[in-house]
Amino acid sequence: MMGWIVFAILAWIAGLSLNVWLARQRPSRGASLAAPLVFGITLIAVWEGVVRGFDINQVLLPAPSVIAARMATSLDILWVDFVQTVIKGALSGYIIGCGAAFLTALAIDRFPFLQRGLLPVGNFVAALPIIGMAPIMVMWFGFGWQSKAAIVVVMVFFPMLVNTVQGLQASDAMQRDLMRTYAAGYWRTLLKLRLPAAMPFVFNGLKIGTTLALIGAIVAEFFGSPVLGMGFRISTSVGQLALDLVWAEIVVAAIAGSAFYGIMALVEGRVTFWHPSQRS
Amino acid sequence: MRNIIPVLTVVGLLIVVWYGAAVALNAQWARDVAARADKTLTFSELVADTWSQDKPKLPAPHQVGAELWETTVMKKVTSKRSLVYHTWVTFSATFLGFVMGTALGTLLAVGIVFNRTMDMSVMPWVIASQTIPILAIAPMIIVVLNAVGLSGLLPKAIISMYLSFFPVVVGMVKGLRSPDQMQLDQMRTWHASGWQTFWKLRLPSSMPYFFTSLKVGVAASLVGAIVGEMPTGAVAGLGARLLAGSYYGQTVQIWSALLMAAALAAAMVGLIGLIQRLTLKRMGMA
Amino acid sequence: MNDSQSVISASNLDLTFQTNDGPVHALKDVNLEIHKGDFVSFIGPSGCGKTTFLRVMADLEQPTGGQVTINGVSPEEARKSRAYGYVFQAAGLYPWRTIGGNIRLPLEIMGIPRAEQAERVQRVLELVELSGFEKKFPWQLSGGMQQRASIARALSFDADILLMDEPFGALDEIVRDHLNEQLLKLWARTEKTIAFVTHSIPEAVYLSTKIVVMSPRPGRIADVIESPLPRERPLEIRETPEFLEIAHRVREGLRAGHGDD
Amino acid sequence: MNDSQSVISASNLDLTFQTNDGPVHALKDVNLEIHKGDFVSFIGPSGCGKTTFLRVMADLEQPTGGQVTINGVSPEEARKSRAYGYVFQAAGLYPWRTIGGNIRLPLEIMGIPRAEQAERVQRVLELVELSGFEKKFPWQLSGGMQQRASIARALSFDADILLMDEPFGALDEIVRDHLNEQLLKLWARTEKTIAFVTHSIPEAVYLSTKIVVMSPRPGRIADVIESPLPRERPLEIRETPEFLEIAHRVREGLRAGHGDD
Amino acid sequence: ADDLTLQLKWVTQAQFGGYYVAKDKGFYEEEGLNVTIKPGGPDIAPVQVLLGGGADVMVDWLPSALAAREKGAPIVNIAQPFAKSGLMLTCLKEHGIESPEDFPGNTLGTWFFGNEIPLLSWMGKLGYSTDGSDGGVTIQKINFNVDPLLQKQVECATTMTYNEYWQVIDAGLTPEDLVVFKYEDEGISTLEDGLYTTEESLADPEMVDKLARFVRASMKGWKYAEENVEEAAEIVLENDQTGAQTEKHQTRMMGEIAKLTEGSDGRLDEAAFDRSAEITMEGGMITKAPEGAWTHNITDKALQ
Ligand SMILES: Nc1ncnc2c1ncn2[C@@H]1O[C@H](COP(=O)(O)OP(=O)(O)OP(=O)(O)O)[C@@H](O)[C@H]1O
Ligand SMILES: Nc1ncnc2c1ncn2[C@@H]1O[C@H](COP(=O)(O)OP(=O)(O)OP(=O)(O)O)[C@@H](O)[C@H]1O
Ligand SMILES: Cc1ncc(C[n+]2csc(CCO)c2C)c(N)n1
Ligand SMILES: [Mg+2]
Ligand SMILES: [Mg+2]
Repeated sequence: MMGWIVFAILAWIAGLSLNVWLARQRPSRGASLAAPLVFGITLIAVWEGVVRGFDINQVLLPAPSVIAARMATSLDILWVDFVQTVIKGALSGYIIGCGAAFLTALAIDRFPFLQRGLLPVGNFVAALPIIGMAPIMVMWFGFGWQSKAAIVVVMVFFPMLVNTVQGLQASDAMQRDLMRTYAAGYWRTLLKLRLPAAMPFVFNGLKIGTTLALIGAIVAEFFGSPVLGMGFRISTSVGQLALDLVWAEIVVAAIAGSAFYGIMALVEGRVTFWHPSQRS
Repeated sequence: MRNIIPVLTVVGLLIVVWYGAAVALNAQWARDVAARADKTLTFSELVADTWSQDKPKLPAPHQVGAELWETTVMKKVTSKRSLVYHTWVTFSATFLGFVMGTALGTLLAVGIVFNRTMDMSVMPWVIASQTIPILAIAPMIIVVLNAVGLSGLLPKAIISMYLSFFPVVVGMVKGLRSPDQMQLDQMRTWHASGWQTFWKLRLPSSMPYFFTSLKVGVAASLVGAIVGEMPTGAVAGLGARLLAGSYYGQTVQIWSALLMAAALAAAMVGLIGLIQRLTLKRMGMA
Repeated sequence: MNDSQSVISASNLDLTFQTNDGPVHALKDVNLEIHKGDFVSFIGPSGCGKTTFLRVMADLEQPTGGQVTINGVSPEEARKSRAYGYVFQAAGLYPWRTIGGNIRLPLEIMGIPRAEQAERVQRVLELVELSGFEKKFPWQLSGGMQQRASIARALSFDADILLMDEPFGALDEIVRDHLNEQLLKLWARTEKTIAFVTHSIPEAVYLSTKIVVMSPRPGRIADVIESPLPRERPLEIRETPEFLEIAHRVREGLRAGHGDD
Repeated sequence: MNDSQSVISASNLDLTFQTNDGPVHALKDVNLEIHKGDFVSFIGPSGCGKTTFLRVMADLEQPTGGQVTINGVSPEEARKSRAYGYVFQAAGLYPWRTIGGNIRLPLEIMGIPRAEQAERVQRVLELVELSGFEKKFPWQLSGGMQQRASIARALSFDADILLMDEPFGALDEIVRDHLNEQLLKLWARTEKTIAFVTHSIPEAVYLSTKIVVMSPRPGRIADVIESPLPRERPLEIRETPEFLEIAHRVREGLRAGHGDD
Repeated sequence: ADDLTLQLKWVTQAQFGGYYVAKDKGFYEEEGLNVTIKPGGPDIAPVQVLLGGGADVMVDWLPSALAAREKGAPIVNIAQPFAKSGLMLTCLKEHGIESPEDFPGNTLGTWFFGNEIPLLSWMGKLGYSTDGSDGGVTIQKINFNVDPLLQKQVECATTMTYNEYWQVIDAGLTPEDLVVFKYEDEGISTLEDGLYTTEESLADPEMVDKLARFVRASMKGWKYAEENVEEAAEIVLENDQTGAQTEKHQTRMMGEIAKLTEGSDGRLDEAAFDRSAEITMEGGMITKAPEGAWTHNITDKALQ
């Protein structure tokens, strides 16, 4: 017992110092990949040590080794759940939701009437809590992935909208004056100046949306789903106290979410290379 | 105030659509009931029925309105049947969680911007943390906190914090990195400490990002508080109302709780917007 | 001068900014006629309203009194018909575009064919001596180079009127002389009308057919000097007595403006 | 000149920027000694590395070869001991602070007592003729006024070394003359060491004890001219033959730099 | 007084009337107990609360308790106030379902979390596949309400005799419109609301004593509730903090609940236990027959 606790403490110290050392090295692709990995491994080691050291019941918190074992034996389940929830539910909802929010932001930006009318109401509608929305969406769109996508649309809509609207106001006065001198119309100004200038904000929205989409799709499944999907599996497994499977699904969700976020961050780096936050 | 007319127009439009949708969604039930009684409905009877069902798929605006009136104005605010009381319960958890989330998010962002170790190792895990469906672990969080003697407001607020700190981290990391090179160089020439650079340059330039994050964060906070209200035994708060409504098929009750929650969120977002305008104006940035 | 057609005309122009601590009277009772083919320099102490005046002509600022017409129409219509090119006091390049991309920007907006765009970009880059920097991003250029890129951008689309706000402020004398010559050539060749803000008295005298001396608080026109110099101007003209005399008069005007400060 | 103690010394300085389309050699083999109390002007075509050189002295850019010492220590240590004040080529005022607030900024950072802050702000505002604008925000000021505010900011904390990157670029001749005089007085009174980038040949000659002419691609020192002019310099000195001769030499150096371009 | 915390399986409603009555009527107090009742909900796994130290006793259904035990949670049934099961399958007559023969081709909605197990083993007995293939049925997970049935997303749905069934009725359907299959009648019933605690508690004599007093007072509460349905419902309403319950519904529920607790003195019926365990095993929720999952220790003491 004590052994495991000591192990946890040692793992913590070792991981931390390794990372401090890594951070002092010359910046490189390797180091920036290694650091989170080291951090994660440290976290997992500490978790294992604590669970074993304090003899925490499986039913409360399974050890990482148990979760890993479960993942290895349940790959097929994890895969079908992944397809159902992430590909069908989250991704489609994300695309529709971000797209709709983007277009709405443009509309709001274009017509001051909407800015004053739609934005407050839009804020209001978007603030409808997912927990309340989910059962209703299931009622309207059925048990399939469509209702999940609908929830995701609602969830990603607001952050995307707020960020895009803010971003569209981000160009500075002189840059806009320049466009005026070219008698550039609304659309050209939008295309050539305001959209590029808005990109840092837009990507903020897109990045926040990635994780929201995933949570949204999973949580929505709690409120109605066919007999598969990550949310379905998690909620039923909690009921059966199969916590190892619950955590296996969570691990998949975390990996999928991080990858999704990472991809958006990568695209962001490409698109907004000129922004000070990307240059330093 | 010049917003009134546009807002009213949009709201008016929305209500019209809503009434229409109520007819469409509730019609089947009305027809079934009629069929069982061997009747056929005229169109006006159908419409009248769809707007007055007990357990409609989509309650009509006036039904929700009546319920809201009933549960806010007509009840003592301290009564358990008053929606004002439940809104207050949810609001206090939301607010506390939001404050904690903003603080945590800002602190993390500061750490990430100032410390390479944190930047490299923590950020990916902050992201991963957000992909964990809280609804799945919220009960565990509550149980664990209960075990160490924390109950009541705090567990809910912690879940609320868990959701709200993320938008703040993402926005603030970007915001704190938004000063341009020359501004940073200036600080260097004065040999400003990291703290001074933060306080006098990074923080002010991050303000537009900060407020945008707050708006998203407060909405997330509310979701967190509502989620947190469910595993605490669904005793009080808008989340409990939503749940209870759902378990007894009280759509009208669900919708009034839902609208109340949205109103709460909108009010908080609006308030932040107001503070934003005042602050940026004082800072000469708006 | 040679052509009495009025291109820019301002009458009783007034402009007051409202600020947090009271109004600022930036332009007061400004009257001016600029004819087709004129090269008009504006000179005056910092803060006297030169930029503001240019911005009014460009429909970037609304006068609070009086009026301006450009080619007989309002500044707004003139702007919409793309009657002028504007060089801002700061470079104002878009950071997400390369130098080439920045110069191409107005061409794209005005719908000029792609092949011609490339050719024009090359030409103006050469004019401002920036060939070879086409693919660099603004933040990779020195201050002066950025300023030149912004001049190139304004020249690229060949407007009849050029409004230039201290375009050569950040340039060394040699480049400046060179660009002065180039600008004069361009002007002579194309009969453009140019409104040009500068702080350099020799530059103003060397370039202009008309020099407007302004004085501050409230900003107004202190003196308008018609230059008797010929249109053909070698650099050496700057040593002639006529030149020095005009320069002297401008300097006096300026000093007077500063005096009542 | 009058004091052989070396304040800034550069030996075999080299600096290459890596950009998306190949390296840019901004400084090559630069050697220079600046003594205590020197007033050194840097002049050269745009893009020749003047700003880069100043930035290296200020520890804002790391040389890729050779080395610089300031007061015998590394630029980093000098920076940390707040040995210099730096005026950037662009004004770079913080938009959320008033002019007064901007000038107060370094004072706050250096922990100077509040009462003294106010007093100093007043003094430097007067020096650059901006009294009365203390409460305005930067965007409410003209370009030249912003530039002056930024000079005031660098002067406010009285460093022994001043690094000034084209501080007077956006100013008209009269203000410029005035500020030139003020700067000379300040320099004479306080024995500061000043490194000064300018594009104006007369300005360089009028102000400096030493003029460094640079030439571009790669940026290097083409000529170093020790001025024989006395330290006491009325404005009229600009008409003396000695003055004109030095100016001529500088112009030749510049032209040569441009020639091999 | 000794403190004791009870974790319910569901929200405050007449289903737990006995406990609220015992508390309200001072039965616990009489036994020298200070009892806290924590309502549950869909997201609460009472087992976790119990093991996490948040409660001393919990209410749970046997299948889920057995599953938890097999997963390593050392929980033991100490009393069984509910003698009968209230679970049933309710179908709309208009879909033409009259007997189990009519199931194939239809969608049966059931709650999960272990509640699907009896249904699955029933379908197994009937020889129907449950994956929607020809000749079989489709099993659809539904939430704890009857909306899917009313909105015809499913043809049949699980309901409790005391709750969801009445919601269907309240929605405007009459008993004639419905067909119900009580699990109790189909021989697939499992034991519902029982009281559970940890092996650790049972090893502590002091705790055992407390638990015995608790069960005694609780059973007294249940018997009182059976006899005073309206008063009990009133007490439940007073304890409902959501303010969402209605008197009509709770009174009706209390009446139905009384039918389920009737005849139980709290002692677990071994035969019923074995049958429940078998059904749970057939459904695949546990893999081997449970051992030590119940004790008569507490009820023996309580009933002395
Ligand atoms: N951050 C950078 N990245 C890449 N190249 C740069 C960068 N900064 C400057 N350069 C290049 O280095 C060279 C020298 O630039 P520098 O700014 O020192 O010129 P300068 O002499 O100050 O010119 P000016 O008088 O126009 O301000 C230029 O060719 C410029 O393109
Ligand atoms: N947006 C604004 N709001 C308030 N005041 C302004 C604004 N723009 C300019 N001013 C004020 O108007 C006056 C004239 O400014 P303007 O920019 O036209 O001067 P300028 O002649 O171009 O000076 P410089 O040579 O320094 O660029 C100044 O006193 C300035 O403070
Ligand atoms: C986790 C979980 N939640 C609910 C039930 C079933 N259940 C018990 S009481 C009740 C309410 C009936 O009105 C319901 C639905 C369960 N078995 N497991
Ligand atoms: Mg100006
Ligand atoms: Mg420079």
